[in-house]
Amino acid sequence: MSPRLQFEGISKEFPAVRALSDVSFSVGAGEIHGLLGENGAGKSTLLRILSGVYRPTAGSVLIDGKPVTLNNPVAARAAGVAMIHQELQQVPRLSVAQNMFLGHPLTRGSIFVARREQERRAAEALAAIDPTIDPAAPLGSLKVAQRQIVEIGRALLDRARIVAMDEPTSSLTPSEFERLAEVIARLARDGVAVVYVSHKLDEVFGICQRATIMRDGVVVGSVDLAQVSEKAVVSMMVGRELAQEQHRSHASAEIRLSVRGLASPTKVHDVSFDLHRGEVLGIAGLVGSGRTELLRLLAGADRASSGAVEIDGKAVKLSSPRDAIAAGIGLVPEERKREGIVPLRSISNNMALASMGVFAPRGVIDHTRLKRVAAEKMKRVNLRPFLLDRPIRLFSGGNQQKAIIGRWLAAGTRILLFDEPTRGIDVGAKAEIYHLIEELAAEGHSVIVVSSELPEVIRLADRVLVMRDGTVAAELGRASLSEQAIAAHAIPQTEIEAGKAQGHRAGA
Amino acid sequence: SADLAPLNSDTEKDRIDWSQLEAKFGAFPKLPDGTKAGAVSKTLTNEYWRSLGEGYKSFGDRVAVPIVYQAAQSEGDQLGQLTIAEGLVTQGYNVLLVSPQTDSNLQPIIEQAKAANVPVVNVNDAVIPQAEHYVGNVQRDNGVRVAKWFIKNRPDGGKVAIVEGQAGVYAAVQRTDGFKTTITEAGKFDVVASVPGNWDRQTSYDAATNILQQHPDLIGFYANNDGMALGIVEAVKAAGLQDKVAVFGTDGISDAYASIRAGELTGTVDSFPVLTGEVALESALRLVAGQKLPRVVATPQALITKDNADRYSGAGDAVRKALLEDAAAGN
Amino acid sequence: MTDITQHTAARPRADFLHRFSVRDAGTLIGLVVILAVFGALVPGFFAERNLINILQQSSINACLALGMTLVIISGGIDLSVGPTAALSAVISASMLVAGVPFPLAIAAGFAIGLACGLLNGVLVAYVGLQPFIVTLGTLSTYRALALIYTGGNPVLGLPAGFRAIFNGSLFGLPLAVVIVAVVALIAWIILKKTPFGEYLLAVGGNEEAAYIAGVPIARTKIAAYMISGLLAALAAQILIGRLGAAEPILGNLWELDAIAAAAIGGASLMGGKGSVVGTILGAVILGSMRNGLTLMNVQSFYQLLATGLIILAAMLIDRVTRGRG
Amino acid sequence: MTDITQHTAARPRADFLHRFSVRDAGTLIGLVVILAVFGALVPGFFAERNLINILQQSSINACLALGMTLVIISGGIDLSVGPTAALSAVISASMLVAGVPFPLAIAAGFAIGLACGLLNGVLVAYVGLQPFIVTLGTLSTYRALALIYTGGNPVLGLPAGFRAIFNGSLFGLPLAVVIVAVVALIAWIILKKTPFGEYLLAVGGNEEAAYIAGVPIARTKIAAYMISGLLAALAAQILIGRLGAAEPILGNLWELDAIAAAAIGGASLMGGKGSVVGTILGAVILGSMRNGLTLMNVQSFYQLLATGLIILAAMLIDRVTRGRG
Ligand SMILES: Nc1ncnc2c1ncn2[C@@H]1O[C@H](COP(=O)(O)OP(=O)(O)OP(=O)(O)O)[C@@H](O)[C@H]1O
Ligand SMILES: Nc1ncnc2c1ncn2[C@@H]1O[C@H](COP(=O)(O)OP(=O)(O)OP(=O)(O)O)[C@@H](O)[C@H]1O
Ligand SMILES: [Mg+2]
Ligand SMILES: [Mg+2]
Repeated sequence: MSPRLQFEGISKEFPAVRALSDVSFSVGAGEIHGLLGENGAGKSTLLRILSGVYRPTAGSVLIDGKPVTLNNPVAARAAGVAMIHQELQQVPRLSVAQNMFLGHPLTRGSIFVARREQERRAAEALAAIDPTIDPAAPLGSLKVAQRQIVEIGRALLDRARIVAMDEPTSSLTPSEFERLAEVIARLARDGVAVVYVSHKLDEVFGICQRATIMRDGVVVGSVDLAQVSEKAVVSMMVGRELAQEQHRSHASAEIRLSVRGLASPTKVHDVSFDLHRGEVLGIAGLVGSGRTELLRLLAGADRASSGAVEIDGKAVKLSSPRDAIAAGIGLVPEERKREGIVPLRSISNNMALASMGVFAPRGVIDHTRLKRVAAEKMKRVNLRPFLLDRPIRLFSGGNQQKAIIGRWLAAGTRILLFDEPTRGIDVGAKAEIYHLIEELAAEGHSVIVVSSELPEVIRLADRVLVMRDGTVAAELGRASLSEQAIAAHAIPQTEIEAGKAQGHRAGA
Repeated sequence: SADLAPLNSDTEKDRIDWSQLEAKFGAFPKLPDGTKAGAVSKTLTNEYWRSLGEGYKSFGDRVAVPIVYQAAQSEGDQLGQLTIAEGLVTQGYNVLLVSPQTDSNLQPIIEQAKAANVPVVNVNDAVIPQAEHYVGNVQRDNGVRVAKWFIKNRPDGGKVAIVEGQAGVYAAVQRTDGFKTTITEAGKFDVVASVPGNWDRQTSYDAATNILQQHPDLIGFYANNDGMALGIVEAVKAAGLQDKVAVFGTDGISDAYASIRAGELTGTVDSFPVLTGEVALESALRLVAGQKLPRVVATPQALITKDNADRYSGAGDAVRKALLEDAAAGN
Repeated sequence: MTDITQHTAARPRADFLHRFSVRDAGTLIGLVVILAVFGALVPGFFAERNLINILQQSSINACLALGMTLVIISGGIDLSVGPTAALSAVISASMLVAGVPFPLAIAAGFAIGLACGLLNGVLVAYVGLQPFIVTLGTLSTYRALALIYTGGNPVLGLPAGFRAIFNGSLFGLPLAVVIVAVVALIAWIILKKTPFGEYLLAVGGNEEAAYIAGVPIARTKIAAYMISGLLAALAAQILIGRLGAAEPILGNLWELDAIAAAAIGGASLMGGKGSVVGTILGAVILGSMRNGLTLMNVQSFYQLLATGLIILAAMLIDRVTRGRG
Repeated sequence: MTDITQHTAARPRADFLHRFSVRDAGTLIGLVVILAVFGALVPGFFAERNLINILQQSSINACLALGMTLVIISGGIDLSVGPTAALSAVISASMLVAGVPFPLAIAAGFAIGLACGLLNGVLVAYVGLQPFIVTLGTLSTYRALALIYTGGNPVLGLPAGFRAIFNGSLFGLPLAVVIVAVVALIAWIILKKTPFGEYLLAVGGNEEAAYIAGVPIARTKIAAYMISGLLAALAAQILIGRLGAAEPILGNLWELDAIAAAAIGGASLMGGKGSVVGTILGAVILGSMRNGLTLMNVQSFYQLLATGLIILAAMLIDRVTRGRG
């Protein structure tokens, strides 16, 4: 019997970039197949070919042994392919259900959109993962995690023969992942072939049987996950051994940032804490607990309704990002595409945006200096490919993230706020970013890391604040740090009693 | 009324010269009490239409009839002008004087006013085909007069150029045609360019510059209005050809007079908007009083050059007197 | 920088339908304020006859603005509506004058409107040119064609029967008003109830997402321009019915009024957003303003001033009433 | 749907700087084609004198289009340039006629331009209204102010000394051309070499990201509108110097020409993208077209037709030469 899905000699060339060369592998019906690789390895490009968004330069896709022409997304859907895209592909002004049925709406008398029916079916599809999402709500009113769940729900609607998931859990919490895992298992039982892309190896090991590993656009190998260790897979991905690094603290006793009674008009209430020089402070909590909002207050992006902030003992007013930047605070935001990058501008220009004053001391930009600093900072964050004049939108997410970190390094920021710093970022780059954060701390920077990945928090943080409902529910020192402890404080008591949602994962 | 032939104000046979009004219809009649008149014209951004309004006002004051004078916001605002005119019908004026943007944009007014039993007088420029009453000059004649000047004063002939108003506008079409036909028939002249100036000074300046550069031996320009002519004058001066190229405009606005006196603009065809306004309101009120006027009342125009500028630019009554003399003399 | 902070970040996110109607309520309040002011200043402003006048005078702009709204929602703009209307008008009119049966002549006018829209749409959707510049180009082109076709002369003498079609009245309302009301209802249904309406919002809201979801981008955009062309042609028929003549220079500057109505009504020129109800209210705001200023006998320079200030005021009132958002 | 796939997704992505010059090269080819056509059809088109004429006649539009380009890059649009120029012109002119020293009168004109731009910018940046509708409102407002100030009359009799300033020539080029060339150079430096230029591109490219990165959004936008107002005022000074009179109706429809030049030159009305070199080329394309058509003595209807078709052709040539994207 021929496999459900087969890639045969797929190549894809973009001007100046060969994203895929001669990629071949297959996925059987009922198989959950992991697709692994570093940022820029070509995973998304391959899946975009599968879903008809790109056309391959060479090679073909076979479904159930027959070659299929996937010239556009409609053809791909007709061929039985459903896809969850890495970047959320949604229309904020349409409702959840309208987004899920976009392009193939249910109709009455083939004239009117059958709204009710769409909403009913949408609710059904969403129920498996998050029953609280209202299918009639405008998509724009949802949080990122919920929007990602909507994307998943959309793929489930199609009753496809092949479901491709490109980092479906990048914004999800462990408990949401568990429900997704059940859904995926059910799909597999029904004979669907699932291609699953994730940078979270534990997820891949948890649900996939086999995995294909890619590097720089070529297949390095396909493995049976029951037979190999995570370490072996990682070394296939990055082409070298990744040293297992231990947490090292560089915190001093000197208080750099002191926050007292900080509150926002909506989500944050009475938050107080200190941040020391050289310290990495983790902030954990459930989605919606107000972590992003807290960081935005500190970055001056939103205005606080009350509270006081001191830096090095001096009161500062943070009424705009400019104020915050002047005070030495910089935010690496959660939604890179929306809040981070200026897509048409180059890496250098994106990097220099926050420190124009430095690069243009006399009003005119010193481009030689800018180039030099860009080269230096980008080398430090290990940008790949190392093309400083290329528009940033053409880079993978991890490399965009590196450019934004570089932005704050260039601006001489002393307090760095990371919101989900490794969302959508591969193990190699993740290790690099962890390393970078530690180096920054060692140099005397103070860092706050908001993350939904508990292993990440534990790996990085000298101390952890757990937020719940907009306030600090607990402060945990390294000694008392564990996933259990964090979860216990993050989750409202009632839910714990119901025995739900335990962090389940092994360490990084 | 449907049996009325579409009006061509330039050729209509049922017409009378303004100077004949008193002779044929007697002194100004007594009006019903409380008579008030409403008027709408193209735009106040052009002095011509403001002067027309002054004429309305001065005659209104003279016979103690209040007159409301409105105008659209710009020359192209067709529906806005219709809205204004409809407002005037609704408000119960005894007579309407309208100077439409185009030949048809005020057509509904004719019908609405008829239903309300209000006479409508079409004053100058665009001509509503269904209009029962028209007061104004002969548009074509503007061009003809300038052409005649060239024929008389440049007996050797030569190259001439036309700068037209907005494409498709009645006055522009007629004036251009009058000039072109007359001067071509004379035989010795060559119309080397006839290009749009869009009633715009800058566009005309640029067009004239280009034409002069291509035809440095040009002997004259005719422009469809004075604003454009004044732009051309500047282009001619910039090209250093002011002694060789004659420039004519149309309308007789005060700036044109000033320029003629200064020896820059060669001439303009004045259609005496103030006087036109007076005549128009007089005719309209005679209609209100029940007199049966011919369909067209022709208003005066005259070619103004440096020689005669003073004769036509005095106070209202002096001009009236001069024009009555002209009329009596038959030109 | 206070405002910016608020503006870009802490934006309240209310319920979808709720939000939409809040936006329309803002426009409605704008209208009510303007009506109240004129009502207080102008005796007889609220007379039934005058209110009907306002509706009638707003109807042509409303008709165009509905098409414009759909185009704007799709992320485009149509500057060529006036010349499209002119071309459609002169062609219908010359057929009518030549004795062609009414339905055929009207159909020909509509076909011209659709064809003009099709060309705009193809240049935007398939060739990938910018809507503003495409329709700026066709603005001149279509106008020139109308002028060339007629030699610059108006087409006069439309048959009375034809004129009666558009000059009748129904339930005491001028037929033009009724027709535009029906068009508005259809546009509302299209936008709210049909897949095409969703496609418009999706294409204007996030073209890439729409493409990936399988929305026929090009066809959706082209259809929007064709509807705009069709409604321009309809406006042309209404107008020539009213005027009894068709001129090649008809429809000058119509695009600005139509865009203003759509924008006052809440359409975003960035695409993905717009409301049929809002657009109609916007057209009526502009219509009442013209009407009121005329009745007040405001001199034209001051009318122009008032036009500008009222457009700004309508946007401000709307902005204030619905908060920032 | 072949095209769409290409269009939204598989678009070739070349080097950025490279791309920019490719874009400008596309515009340049458009210009060369148009010049070649006119050169073949019109004897003397390539005469030095005529080429200087073309530059001179393009200079005013180029001046406005440069300001427009900056505004468009910031994600806005400025429809009010014509009335801004008119207001600035009549105020400078009446001061000059009243005997105020030239520098003072010119400075007053510039101040008016800046003030008009400031109002536009504040309404866009702080109040958060849509640029199109704000400047549509101020379009009427500024025009009305110019008309009211002058009573609708042109201001005549500008001192010869003043006119000499703008009518002189330098290195055989009309001073107006030299001035605009200098302005273009400054605009190019601003866009390529200053933080402000970077901010414009960032604000137009992704406002939210720019905000987080500390870009002063409101100030950047306001500055763009103020520059546009200032350049409109400069264009006004050049024009009244040339014509010797300032009319309140000066600058009618200037905005369309300026937008067309910017768009032909590669500015995207979605913001974040635009080129000074391209805009200048765009203005010269439009200028050569007007010049060539006049020299060919094309009848006015056909001139209008040619204008429309050439705008479309320029965009098409450009699109074809640089591939899609
Ligand atoms: N449209 C494009 N034009 C040019 N290059 C592209 C384009 N899309 C992707 N690339 C390049 O192709 C390569 C593969 O990218 P792809 O997005 O497939 O990687 P990925 O494995 O999905 O990475 P990530 O884990 O970050 O999502 C990268 O070098 C990327 O920069
Ligand atoms: N529809 C939306 N679109 C964009 N941003 C939104 C939307 N809804 C909420 N937000 C923003 O997302 C953030 C929500 O994050 P919040 O601080 O409440 O939770 P969190 O703990 O950071 O959760 P998460 O893990 O999702 O980041 C807020 O800054 C809020 O302004
Ligand atoms: Mg990817
Ligand atoms: Mg968050």
